[in-house]
Amino acid sequence: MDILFGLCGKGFVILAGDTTVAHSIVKMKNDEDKIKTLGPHLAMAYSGEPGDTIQFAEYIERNLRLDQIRNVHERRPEASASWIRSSLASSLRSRRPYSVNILVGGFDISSAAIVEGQEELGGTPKLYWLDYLGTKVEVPFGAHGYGSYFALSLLDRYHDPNASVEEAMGTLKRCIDEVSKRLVVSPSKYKAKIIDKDGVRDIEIPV
Amino acid sequence: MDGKTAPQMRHFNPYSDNGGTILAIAGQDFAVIAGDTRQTVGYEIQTRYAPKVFRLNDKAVLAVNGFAADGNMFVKKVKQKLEMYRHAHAKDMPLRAIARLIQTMLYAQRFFPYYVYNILGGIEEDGSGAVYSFDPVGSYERESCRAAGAAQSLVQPFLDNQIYFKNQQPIPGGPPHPVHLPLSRVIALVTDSFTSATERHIEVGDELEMFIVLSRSHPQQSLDPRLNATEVSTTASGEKVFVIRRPLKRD
Amino acid sequence: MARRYDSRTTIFSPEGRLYQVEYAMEAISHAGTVLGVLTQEGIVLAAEKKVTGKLLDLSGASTGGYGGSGEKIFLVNTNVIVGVAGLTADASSMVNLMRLTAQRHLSVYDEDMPVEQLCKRLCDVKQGYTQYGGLRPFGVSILYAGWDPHYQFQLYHSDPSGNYSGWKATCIGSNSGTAQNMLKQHYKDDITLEAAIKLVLETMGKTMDSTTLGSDKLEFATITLDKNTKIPFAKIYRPAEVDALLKKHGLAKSEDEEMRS
Amino acid sequence: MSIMQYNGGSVIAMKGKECVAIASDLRLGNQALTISCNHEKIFPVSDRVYYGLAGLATDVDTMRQRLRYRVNMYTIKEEREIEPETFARLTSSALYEHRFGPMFVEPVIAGLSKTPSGGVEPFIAAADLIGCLNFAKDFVVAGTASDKLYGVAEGLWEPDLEADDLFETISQTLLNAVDRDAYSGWGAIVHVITKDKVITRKLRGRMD
Amino acid sequence: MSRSYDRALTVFSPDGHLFQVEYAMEAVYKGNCCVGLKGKDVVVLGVEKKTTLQLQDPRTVRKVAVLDDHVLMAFAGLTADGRILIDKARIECQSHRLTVEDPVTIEYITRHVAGIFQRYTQSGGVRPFGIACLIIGFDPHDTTPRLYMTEPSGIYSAWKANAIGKSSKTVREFLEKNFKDDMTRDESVKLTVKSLLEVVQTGAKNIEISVMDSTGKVTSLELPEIEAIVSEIEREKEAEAERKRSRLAATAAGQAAMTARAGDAGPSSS
Amino acid sequence: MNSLVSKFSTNNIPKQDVEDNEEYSDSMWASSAGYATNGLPTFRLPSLQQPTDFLRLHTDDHADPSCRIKIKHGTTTLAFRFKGGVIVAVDSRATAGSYIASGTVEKVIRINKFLLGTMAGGAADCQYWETYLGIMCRLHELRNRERISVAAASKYLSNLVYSYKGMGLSMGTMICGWDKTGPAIFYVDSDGTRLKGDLFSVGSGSTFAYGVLDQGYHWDLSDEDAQELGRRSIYAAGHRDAFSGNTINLFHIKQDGWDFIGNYDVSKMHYDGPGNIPGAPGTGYGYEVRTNPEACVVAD
Repeated sequence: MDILFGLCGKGFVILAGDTTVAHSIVKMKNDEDKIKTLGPHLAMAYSGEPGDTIQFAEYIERNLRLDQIRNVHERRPEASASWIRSSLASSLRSRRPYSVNILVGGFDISSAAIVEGQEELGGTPKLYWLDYLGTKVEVPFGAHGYGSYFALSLLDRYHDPNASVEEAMGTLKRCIDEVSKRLVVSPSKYKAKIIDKDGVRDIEIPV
Repeated sequence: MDGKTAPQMRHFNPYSDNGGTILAIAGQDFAVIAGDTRQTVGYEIQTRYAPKVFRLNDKAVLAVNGFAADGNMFVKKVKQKLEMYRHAHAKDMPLRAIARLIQTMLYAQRFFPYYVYNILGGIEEDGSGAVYSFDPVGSYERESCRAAGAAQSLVQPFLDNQIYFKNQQPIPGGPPHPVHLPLSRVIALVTDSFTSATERHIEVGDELEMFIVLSRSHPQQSLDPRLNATEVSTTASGEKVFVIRRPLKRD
Repeated sequence: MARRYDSRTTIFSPEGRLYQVEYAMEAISHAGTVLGVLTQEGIVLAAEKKVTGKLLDLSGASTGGYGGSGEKIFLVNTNVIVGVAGLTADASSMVNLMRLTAQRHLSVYDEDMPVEQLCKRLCDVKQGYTQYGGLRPFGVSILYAGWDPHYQFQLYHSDPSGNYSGWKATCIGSNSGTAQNMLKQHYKDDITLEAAIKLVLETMGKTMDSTTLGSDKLEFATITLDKNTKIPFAKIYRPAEVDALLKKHGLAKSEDEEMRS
Repeated sequence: MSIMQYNGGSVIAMKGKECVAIASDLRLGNQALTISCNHEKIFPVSDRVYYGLAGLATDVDTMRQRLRYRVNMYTIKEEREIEPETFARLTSSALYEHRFGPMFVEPVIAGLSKTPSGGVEPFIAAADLIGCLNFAKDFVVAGTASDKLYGVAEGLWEPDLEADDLFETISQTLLNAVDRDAYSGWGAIVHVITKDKVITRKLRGRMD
Repeated sequence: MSRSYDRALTVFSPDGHLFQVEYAMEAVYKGNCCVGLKGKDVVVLGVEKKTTLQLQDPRTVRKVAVLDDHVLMAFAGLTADGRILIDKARIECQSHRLTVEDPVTIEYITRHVAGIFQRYTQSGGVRPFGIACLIIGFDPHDTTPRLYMTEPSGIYSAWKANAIGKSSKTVREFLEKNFKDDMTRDESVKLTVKSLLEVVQTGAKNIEISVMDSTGKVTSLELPEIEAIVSEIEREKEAEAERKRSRLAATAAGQAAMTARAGDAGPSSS
Repeated sequence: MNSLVSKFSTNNIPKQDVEDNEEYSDSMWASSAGYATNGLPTFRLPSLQQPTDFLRLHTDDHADPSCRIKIKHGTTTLAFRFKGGVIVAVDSRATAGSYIASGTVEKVIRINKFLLGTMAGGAADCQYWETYLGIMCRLHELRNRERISVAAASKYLSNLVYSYKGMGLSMGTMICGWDKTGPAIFYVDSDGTRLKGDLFSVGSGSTFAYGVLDQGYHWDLSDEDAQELGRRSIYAAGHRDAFSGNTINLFHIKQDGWDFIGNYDVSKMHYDGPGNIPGAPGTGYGYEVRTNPEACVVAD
């Protein structure tokens, strides 16, 4: 039942996820952060089979942290996402695959990602949609869970890749509102993180 | 209770798939309805000549595909009703009425469907060529061309391209795509479609049987002799129905 | 019994030294010089060939392949070339390992392997050969020249002990001291690629035993960025191109010299 | 729903006169839901060999990585570009390695092979998901629209098409076939490989 | 088993020595000197580093390694061995977090490193690591500075201050003399620099200082900062020397006076 | 279960023991050569304990793709009420498995000049019953000398299909019209649900339509904006849902009956939009087309 959204704007990417953890008919918790910070400019939102999600997320978190301590520089979002994909793909053919769906949001600050004429942005926002099979695709916006069935068409209509943070949060709000309006068991609370040249931080979802 | 008293087959399966493909194309004042004659079950060919296309009257031809036994029975019943209609009204049932009749006949079997895909082709009361296609429980629509059966997915996109000119831009400044194709072109397309389908589908082949219904308003009232067509219409004054038979690959 | 000696290949001497490693380094100081110079626009690599001879068949290098003669300078991945000094057989084994490592990285991360990471990975292997029994250290020093989007152009030097470090310009192999001094004198931080090529050729000319330079004794390569695509482009010069380059810089042996030799 | 249909997508390759063409749609779906309309399934091996992979997207990615690994090692060691025939065999054996737990992809390969006389010979091949190769003289297809592709290609293809005509034929074949397939479409991309260059064009396909 | 005995490089000598381990220590003594020192709420690592050569890229010359957000390590000995060991320790740090969520304690990671050291003194076919390490940091949820040292033999121990590498004995003696408990940050840094100056002749440019405070923040001192400290120390030394000289003079004068007096009083045993 | 239901149900359950010869079946209310119809149509059933299981086994292609009889599925339909009447918009795709069986399906069934029914689920079920509903509405008019209300018509249909509940009918329709009470929409499905409402979307692509519809909807929309919203919402579903698309049929019901606004190609909407008509954005609806027009200039 988890719902995740991700969208890129001008010089940033926003990830959002609901905060509900449910077991059977019970809400076990309603302030769970389903977005993990994986690096100075990298975060991932995850959903899927309970247990698998957090186990996989922590596995990824620690490995990418190790990778960064070893290599000093941070790995580029594309490479990190590819590595996560490889992990999922090899898990798929293992004895017990992880069943986790992921949105990876990152901000690429390497020299190759600085767009000519837009140096002040300090790089390029990146968003990757990954599913439990290890499918990976770069998208300007993405969603997982039942939310995607409502949000993707809405984002087709309203998303602007050159949006300011306020505009993007407005669009995110639309997605959340739409899900609240239409989804049978819709989560009550969401948390969002923004990733830009200054790093990863929480961002308040407008009421 | 009931379950104990009335024994039943666990998997009652009265259906079988007999392969083959049917196809109909409507022109401005004609219709071509065609089918191959191979009848298969699985990888076996039961017969190389099992007609799938039937003349209903001088302006309507029905092609049936799917489960041959259901199909044959269905055609028989349609013919029966048309005969009764002729007795009651002293005229042949118009094409669009036949279409609706087929719908209700199919839908009457909604909970025990005929496993048949029907395509009805012929001439409407206004003299235009028409094709009606049906699903097994009777949903139908009028179209210009339709393929059904084993090789429908092979033939239909080809027809989309050649008949509806899908994905083709007319040459800028040139003439627009014609709405209706001439008969000769249609016959060639039908033949091509079946040769292609025979190449790539094991359930299609042996012989092509093609019915051509000409409206009274069609400029020629006979076919090019080179086509080697047989006329099967019953009256001299009404619409003309012809059959053309062509061999297909038998491997 | 033989194993007993085998397994004692790399052990500490009473003074805490690893003689095997030191001997391996010694071997390298006799090997053909390899020289690398880093600039903002790219890296220049040149190497002195030791295997020369009139009957050596070099037609392979002049027609197909990447250029060079497959002795000193190798393409590892689209973003990395290396120059090796030391035991040629050890070097081929290392180059093969590098290529596999780079490809494995490409598979998992979908990016060209960052240069330092590749260098470090290979040094880890080299270190292993100094610590585990039954093995002798690799008798090769390597110059890695490459580009990645993290640190742009980079030049690394690694030795048999498994140490490595980054350089602006450096040299391995015989006479490396002389070359190092020359580089120190002439290198500037804002050196252009063109100037670096000249510097490399001149330095090679001074360090190599022979008085003249020619494609029979010299391998030469550059790695630069494609202006449009910003993709690294490694060019290992074919013998004819090396000669043309030498001529351009006035370092080629003159016709009569050639006649004499 | 078959696992081969999970993400949708189709690929086709055709032979022409001293040229070959390979084309695919651009959809990436999650069953009925379309996730991306910009998902390429055709990858270059060299300037004259391309291949496409239809099937489960994760395996397409994995297979692409594995083939790239092998081709790069081949190229760097052999110091020459791989021939299309060789690449086909390589693909086949890479697939057969997973005989008892297959990768859910069907490859389509198109390239120009060099003849001893210095000319080029068009080459196409396809394989099933465990690597059984099919060398065709006309065209090969794979993916959710393969039956539709067969039908249209059988009707439109002719031998010895020039590059321009081949482009038109493969484009028409692909577009019309995927328009009858719910899981393929959303734009298309075509590569025509000729002696001196590769022409790559994106097609305006139906977006539903 | 017999095989691994056969192949063991490190075996007891008849008189009970593990020569390879002892020789490995020799390699450590050849390495750069490292000093670790605990203050009241800081812990400092000081390293002697070789001068970066003119054409060398200073980025690639790193002497102090981050093991995890709260752990630093410096080593003396064979550089390549050090890199391998650091890598193993880093993996363990992340692996520990993955399995038990908590970060490693400084003692835990030291014990882990020491365990690796030990394995390489006993396993077949390997030589010991030719390095010694200083590991510093703060335990999670704790503000007590920690400093540990490990050696090739697999020994590890906690210290208030210690040194490894070249002339470590001299430096350790110096530290023993000058260490005070509960030093402030500045005092700790100064003492570290001072102790290094015992062996580093070339001054500030060959000294690298990393300070970790109780928030876990790591600061690497810039060259000018170190230079300032060095010159301060030099000034003090001079002043001290001056004082000493004057005191010596005074003493000498006093002694002279005493001798003169003693001469009067006759020989004594003072 | 079904036998129990049939025993105790108060609904008008169809006769199950119809003669084997189905040509006398009452389902044939169309003029079957002069035989008139009486009452509810009846249907032939296989002589089995569980006729519905039989049907499911052979026709439900979502549970088992290999089953033979593929009934057409997949759809997006929507209808909403606003101050200017009712907008009805539908796509035109019919799929059998992954094959797009038709791209020209009329999914709006014109019951009469004031009533429209939409089609989702089994095509035949909708076509048949809504045509049947048309007959009933006409009879109502003849008997009562006034037009049937939307409520009554939808209730009639609801009762009709509810009597077949559990038999495997599949229908999700919106009966839309204008009666004395003004514009009205009722959602009716084969489960027997009947809902009055302002805004509904039905079919596999409905969630995508809702995403756009909800965000743009308010009561005071102008006629043009309302039509645009309907068009844009069906496009959204056509674009994202594999089983919806091809063309959009748009209807507007006003006081004097429904108007057919137009038929729009979904792909053309993506690239070019509906053209220069009021309410339209003037460009294509497609995300790429909207946000990065330069990149979308491609050859064909």
